[in-house]
Amino acid sequence: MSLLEIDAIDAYYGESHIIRELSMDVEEGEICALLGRNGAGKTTTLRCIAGATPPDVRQGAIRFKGNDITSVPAEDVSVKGISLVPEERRIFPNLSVAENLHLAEVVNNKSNTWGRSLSFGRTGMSTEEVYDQFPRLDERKDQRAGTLSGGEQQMLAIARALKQNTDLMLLDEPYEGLAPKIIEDVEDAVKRISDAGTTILLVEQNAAAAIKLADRAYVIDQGQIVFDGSADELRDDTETRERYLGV
Amino acid sequence: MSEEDANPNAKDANPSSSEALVGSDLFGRWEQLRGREGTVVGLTAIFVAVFPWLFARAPVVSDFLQGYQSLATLILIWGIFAIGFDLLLGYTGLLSFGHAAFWGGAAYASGIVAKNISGDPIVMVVSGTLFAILLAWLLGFLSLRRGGIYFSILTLAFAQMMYFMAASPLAFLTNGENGLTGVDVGNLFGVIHLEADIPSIGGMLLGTWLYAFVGFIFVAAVAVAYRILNSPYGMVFRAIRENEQRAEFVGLNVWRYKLMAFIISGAFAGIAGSLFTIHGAYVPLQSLFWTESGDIVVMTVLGGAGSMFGPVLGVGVYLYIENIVSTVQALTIPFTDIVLIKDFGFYWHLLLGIVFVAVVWVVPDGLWGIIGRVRTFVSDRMGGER
Amino acid sequence: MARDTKPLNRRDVLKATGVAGLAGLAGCTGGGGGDGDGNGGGDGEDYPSLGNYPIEGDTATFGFNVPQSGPYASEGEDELRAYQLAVKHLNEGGGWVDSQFDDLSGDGVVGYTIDYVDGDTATDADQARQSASGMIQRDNAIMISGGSSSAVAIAVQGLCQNEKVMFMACLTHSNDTTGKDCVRYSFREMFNAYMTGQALAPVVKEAYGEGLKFYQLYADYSWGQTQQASMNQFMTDVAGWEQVESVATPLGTTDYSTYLSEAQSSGADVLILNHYGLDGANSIQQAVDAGINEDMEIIVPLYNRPMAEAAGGAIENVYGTLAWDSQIDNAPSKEFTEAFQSEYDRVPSGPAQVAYAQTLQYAAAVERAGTFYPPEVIKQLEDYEYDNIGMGSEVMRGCDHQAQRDVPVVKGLPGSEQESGKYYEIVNITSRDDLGYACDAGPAAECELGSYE
Amino acid sequence: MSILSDIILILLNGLQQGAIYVLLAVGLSIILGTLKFVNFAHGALYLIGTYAGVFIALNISLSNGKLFEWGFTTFGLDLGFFAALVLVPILVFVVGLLMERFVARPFYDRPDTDQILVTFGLAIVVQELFRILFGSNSLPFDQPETILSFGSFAGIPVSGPVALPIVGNFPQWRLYVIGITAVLVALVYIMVEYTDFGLVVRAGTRDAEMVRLLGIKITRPYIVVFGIGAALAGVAGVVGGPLNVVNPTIGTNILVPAFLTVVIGGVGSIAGAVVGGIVFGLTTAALVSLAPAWSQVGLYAIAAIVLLTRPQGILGDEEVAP
Amino acid sequence: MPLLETENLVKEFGGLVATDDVNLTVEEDERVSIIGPNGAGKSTLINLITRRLDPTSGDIRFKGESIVNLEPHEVVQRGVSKSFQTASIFPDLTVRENAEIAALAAERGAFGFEFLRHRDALTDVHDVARDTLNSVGLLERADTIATDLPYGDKRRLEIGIALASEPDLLLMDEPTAGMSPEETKSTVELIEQVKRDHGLTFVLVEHDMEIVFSISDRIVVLSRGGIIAEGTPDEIRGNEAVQEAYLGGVEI
Repeated sequence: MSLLEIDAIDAYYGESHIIRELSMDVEEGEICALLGRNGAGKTTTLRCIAGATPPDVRQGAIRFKGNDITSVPAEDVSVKGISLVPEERRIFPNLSVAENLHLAEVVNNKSNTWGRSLSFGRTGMSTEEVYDQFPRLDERKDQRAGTLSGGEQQMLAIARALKQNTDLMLLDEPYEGLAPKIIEDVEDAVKRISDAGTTILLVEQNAAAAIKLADRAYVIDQGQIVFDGSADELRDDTETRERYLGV
Repeated sequence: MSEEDANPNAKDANPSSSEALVGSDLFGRWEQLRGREGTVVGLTAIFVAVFPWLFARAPVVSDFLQGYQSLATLILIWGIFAIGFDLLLGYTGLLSFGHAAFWGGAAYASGIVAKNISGDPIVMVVSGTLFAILLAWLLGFLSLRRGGIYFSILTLAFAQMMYFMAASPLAFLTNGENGLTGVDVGNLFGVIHLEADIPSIGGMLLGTWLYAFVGFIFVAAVAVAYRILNSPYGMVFRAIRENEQRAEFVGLNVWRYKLMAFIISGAFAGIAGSLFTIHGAYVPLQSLFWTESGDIVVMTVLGGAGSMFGPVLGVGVYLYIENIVSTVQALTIPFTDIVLIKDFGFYWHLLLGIVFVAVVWVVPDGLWGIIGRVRTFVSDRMGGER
Repeated sequence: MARDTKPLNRRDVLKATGVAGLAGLAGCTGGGGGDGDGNGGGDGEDYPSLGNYPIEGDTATFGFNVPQSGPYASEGEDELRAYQLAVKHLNEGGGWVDSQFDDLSGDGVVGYTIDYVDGDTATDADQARQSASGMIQRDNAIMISGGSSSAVAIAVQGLCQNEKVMFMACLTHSNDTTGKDCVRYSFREMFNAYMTGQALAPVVKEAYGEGLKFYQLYADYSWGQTQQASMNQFMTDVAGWEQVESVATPLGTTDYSTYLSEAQSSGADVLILNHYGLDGANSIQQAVDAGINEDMEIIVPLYNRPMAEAAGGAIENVYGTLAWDSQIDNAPSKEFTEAFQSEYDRVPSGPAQVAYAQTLQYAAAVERAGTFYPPEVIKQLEDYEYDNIGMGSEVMRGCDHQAQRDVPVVKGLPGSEQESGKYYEIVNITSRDDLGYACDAGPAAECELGSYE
Repeated sequence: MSILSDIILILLNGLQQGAIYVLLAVGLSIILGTLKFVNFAHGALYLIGTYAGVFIALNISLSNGKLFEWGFTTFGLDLGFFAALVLVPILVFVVGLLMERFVARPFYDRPDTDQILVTFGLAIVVQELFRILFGSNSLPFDQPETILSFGSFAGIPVSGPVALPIVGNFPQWRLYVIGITAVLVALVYIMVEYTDFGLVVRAGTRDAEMVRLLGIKITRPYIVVFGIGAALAGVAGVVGGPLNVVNPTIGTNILVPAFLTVVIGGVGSIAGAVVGGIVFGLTTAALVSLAPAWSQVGLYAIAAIVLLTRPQGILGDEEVAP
Repeated sequence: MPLLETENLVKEFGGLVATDDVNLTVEEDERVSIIGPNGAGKSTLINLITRRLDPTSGDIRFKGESIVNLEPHEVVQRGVSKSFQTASIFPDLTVRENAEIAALAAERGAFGFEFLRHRDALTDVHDVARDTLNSVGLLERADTIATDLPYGDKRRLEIGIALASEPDLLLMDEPTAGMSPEETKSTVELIEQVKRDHGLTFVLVEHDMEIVFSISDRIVVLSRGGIIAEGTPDEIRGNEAVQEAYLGGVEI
């Protein structure tokens, strides 16, 4: 059984039919890349998995650890162990770095009643561990997150996901708008997370960077999977690359 | 209410009816007719002509309705106000909470003109309306800079400013709290005393010259409003309501159209406010208070914002409940003496509030929308039998 | 306005169709009274039709337009009780009809049974006019009475003048009602702001002494303005006091703390709060909370019951005037209080007495005139002298339709001594001789009554 | 009267008038800011709070209304003011929860105008219900003589005047109004700034979906926000009720100034509501001193000017995305 | 003289440079596509040209005149029209009215005082609206309420509204986003037909490379706010900088 199974889903934004009978699997422990040009349906796929609405999934099923999560609300999907690091990071600019991180563990905090109570044994990374991983965030923990640089914000978004109780991390365009040097830092972070046992589904437009990290890759175009194989296979398949990813 | 039964077919502002029901039978021809401007105005005129008789003097019907002449006049006056208000709320999608400024402002302006310059009814209407137009231009120019709730609050703030100005700093003009008394309304065309009854059959139908005067202006207001809705403006107003940004991006100067909607709406309020002064020969200070703005909102929405006659229906229902149902002492089962609710009239405002909430909640197109649906249902049935 | 000219009286039709209309909405029940004994009529021959005259059928309808919602509803309800009592006495005898009004028989008025309709003014001039015009046009009321505010009374009496229907003003205290806004068809039993100043001055002078300084706050509308002007005039002229300052408080003020603070530090000895009703309850309550009553004496020119109820103990030792009170010790007052109490089991308020008196006064004038034809009734009321309603010997002056009468001056009781219907003690009844003004002076100078027809 | 005492009086009077507006505006503002819900029935919550306060604190005598007709001539629990101060917020909190569930929630996705209309209608219904039950005349809501009295402890006297330096006598209760407001607003501020609950609310105001993606069921804190906003309006009714007469129109009468307070201060921030209320109160007090006849006109003019020149309100900057 | 040119156009949001010194020229009758990876600044550029956003610096000229200080509707009046990424239509109006509104603005200007003129008398407006609906294939559905149209037809209507404004330059923002392959195909046909019939100049922002390469005369590639390449489809296809921008710039 794969960790995540997507079985022929159709998803719509309002009346726009974005995802068409898309099927894919993510195996436990791997880094799986989902590639495609913009507008191809990558972000929509991630949002379907994370339970965000819109889009709404009208056909097919999404299973996580064998359980159907197709129409489970976002907050419950998160609690089940899927965390989304969304496009453009979506950190909370008006909160401090520490508050941003704390927010991710509010749900795990037994003293509050706002989230769903948890029966999972495992909780996310502790704050100390996170700061160990991302020392820059430690330095800036009292700063308002809106004042961080783009790379720092991306680190914060990833760190926030780590603080959740994550088995599957959905990374949506983590390199977008970052300088090459910073991209390397993010790559390192992703590798570390993967090495620590978290499964990662990585969405990127920057195919090269993604293939470098990934074990396996899917290519999506017009809401459908057009390539499915190992990262190496994709690397060798020039035609697919140029047709669906390049120009 | 039977005054509405008189014209359930004098219809919507939307002439290009989506139901293309064209047949050679009578019903089909009727459907064709009802959209036409002349038909609408004609039916309105017929309605205006028989309304006071049905309401206040007809055997059985008026005994049942308990209507009276001056309320009939008042319903038409508020009806003009509501038609204008609906141009703004229903068609352009702007909720003003300060239309008392135009209604009351025009009422005061025409009253002050009557006291100091001329009591000629036409001069009063013209001066009150001009004042309302100028005021609407100014307040619209300022308020339309903000959208949504901020627009509503701005209009409210401006209208309240007018109220407090009339209450005290301008009391030398407005007579403050006591209201503007001693308004002498002159004769129409110098000869017709408005308070007098119309002789012969005209009097039997219309009652007073005042009603005839108001009724004439009401029909004219319906004709003008109907024409505006069928002019480029009507289309642009609805376009702004539907999708303001798109309207801007097809090259329309949305801001100026909104301002025009505001001014036109203010002008209707002004006509109505001036007639209100002529009707009562008196201007209450409350005519500027924000509850008056609230009343016109309630009336319009109750009847059905975004339709031509819905707001007039809303006015009728509101004023009927306020003035007639409120005096009913016991609600009884028809034709018996069994009392269902004692002191029924005492609950009139509560009743109105509940009906209003229900309308907003369940039928956003108001009572008129309900009538429309019943009509569609019936016409579908009739169509189905063919 | 259009008159109902069809032969069948609409109210009769109404009764015939039952208390309920088809949808059950039309169940308008009036007071008592059937169709009368059929002996009336007769008086339509001599006079042209005017307003709602002549009356069709055997029943004459009065319209009682009182606040039934809004802040003065309790006062309005008490007025309505008095009106209902008056109608009952007119038709069946009892109360002053038997004891004080020789003109009245207790068997209807000039052969007509009296019926009534009531309406709600909500203390809103606009709504009051709508209500009154319904009574006039639909119910063919021959006389309207009511009011619990000057703006309402002025608005309605203007309408009545236009409609040629008589208006017997109940509680209205503004100078304007019988001053610049006076009309031929309206009569006022209640005294006005001007007379309040005259009535209070000698009393407070005696209570507090001469040579004091006073500070006024007044509601910034016509009643408040005229009230503060007359207080200034009479406190200065009669009591020999000196005004420090007079400050307007805008309409709609609910928080007087800033005004009161300034009054407090002005060095004045007396604070006059020219606020009526709930405004008055607010300002006096706030004045007491601020401890002003510790350093200054407070005067409230005009009391009413809702205000006293709302202000509670704050009115302790505060002087003011009052329309009438059940504690007044004379025969008519006692008789009215007894009649009212036996009917309703409660103590009548001042406005109730005015309402009752005005209704009987009108009916008596109709009897004297022998007709409901309004100009004749008006002529019977103008300059009529009477001494039968418990306020001494009075005259209803012809030049401005203002009753010349005594004015009771009262002092508020402490909260602990207050009980339902009893909030003040009577300290003086200032005589009519010490009050009033000539027809060419004071408010009357501005009055033009208008035509009879 | 010296200029100094003038100024102090304007400050004190302005603060205490502003205090009531602050209590109303904080609730109105956080509901508007977090839930994007325009609540024209907020005044009705104030009304409910005031009447509940009268009912709990006192034993009043009624003289009209249906309750009176049904035989309730005297009415109330007579538990004292402190009990009202504690119980009313709880009661109105519950009313707020019900209102959120049954009125606000169906309208979250509908336009502003529909929200305004339905809550405006609801305000009419509530006002009329109170008018019908309690009558339309005013109830006396006396200021408490003392607060915190229980058992043998007589309590702290709060009514009547207190002598202040420079300005002389000042109504003591009004100082308590300022104090109670300050304490409550501080509590709410602490709750919003320093608790997990507040963190969720602040984050949710900015990006509710992201909060949900973090596993937090955002609707629960939102409902609580609505309840807290309502409870504050209820408290305003209890502490503000004794300052004025109590009748069924007080709810609608206070709504307009409360809304102006919100927009002056800036929607969505507690600090904005506080600043808005203080500015509104001080402006009123100052205008009343300087130009009484124009004070109301001036107040609305100032509100309009703020709306036109600074639509985000005085403290609205915080809420503008970087 | 180019129909449209931007000169050193810069737009910053806070510290972020969304449009970086862009010098774009579009000649009359030219079909230009703007492509680029996510966040390249395509939408910002379009929004600057339609005056929905104010540039931080630089100039935009249309037919040789600067339009930087104009209101959006004035830009439309000059002849720049835009079709939106989603179906931005007037949902409760009929299809015909949707087109008429745009035609009204084109024929009668941004604002007029004809509020007492029956719109049946505006024959010019009706003609334009009818022609437009005909050319987008919606004439038969003219009396349908727009919201009742299927999605593909709504998008056609969207394009129809833009065309009824009688533009000299049409900016199309992802005209096929969210369409089924069949809808996409028919939309491409529509664009080509419009190109034939109206001889329009247009600027297309599109992700679907097939469409881009098949209908463009020239392609402009944006990345990180700036133009990194422009040229004919063939030139772009082989351009390394472009491949790098899309595929990540790392040797594979």
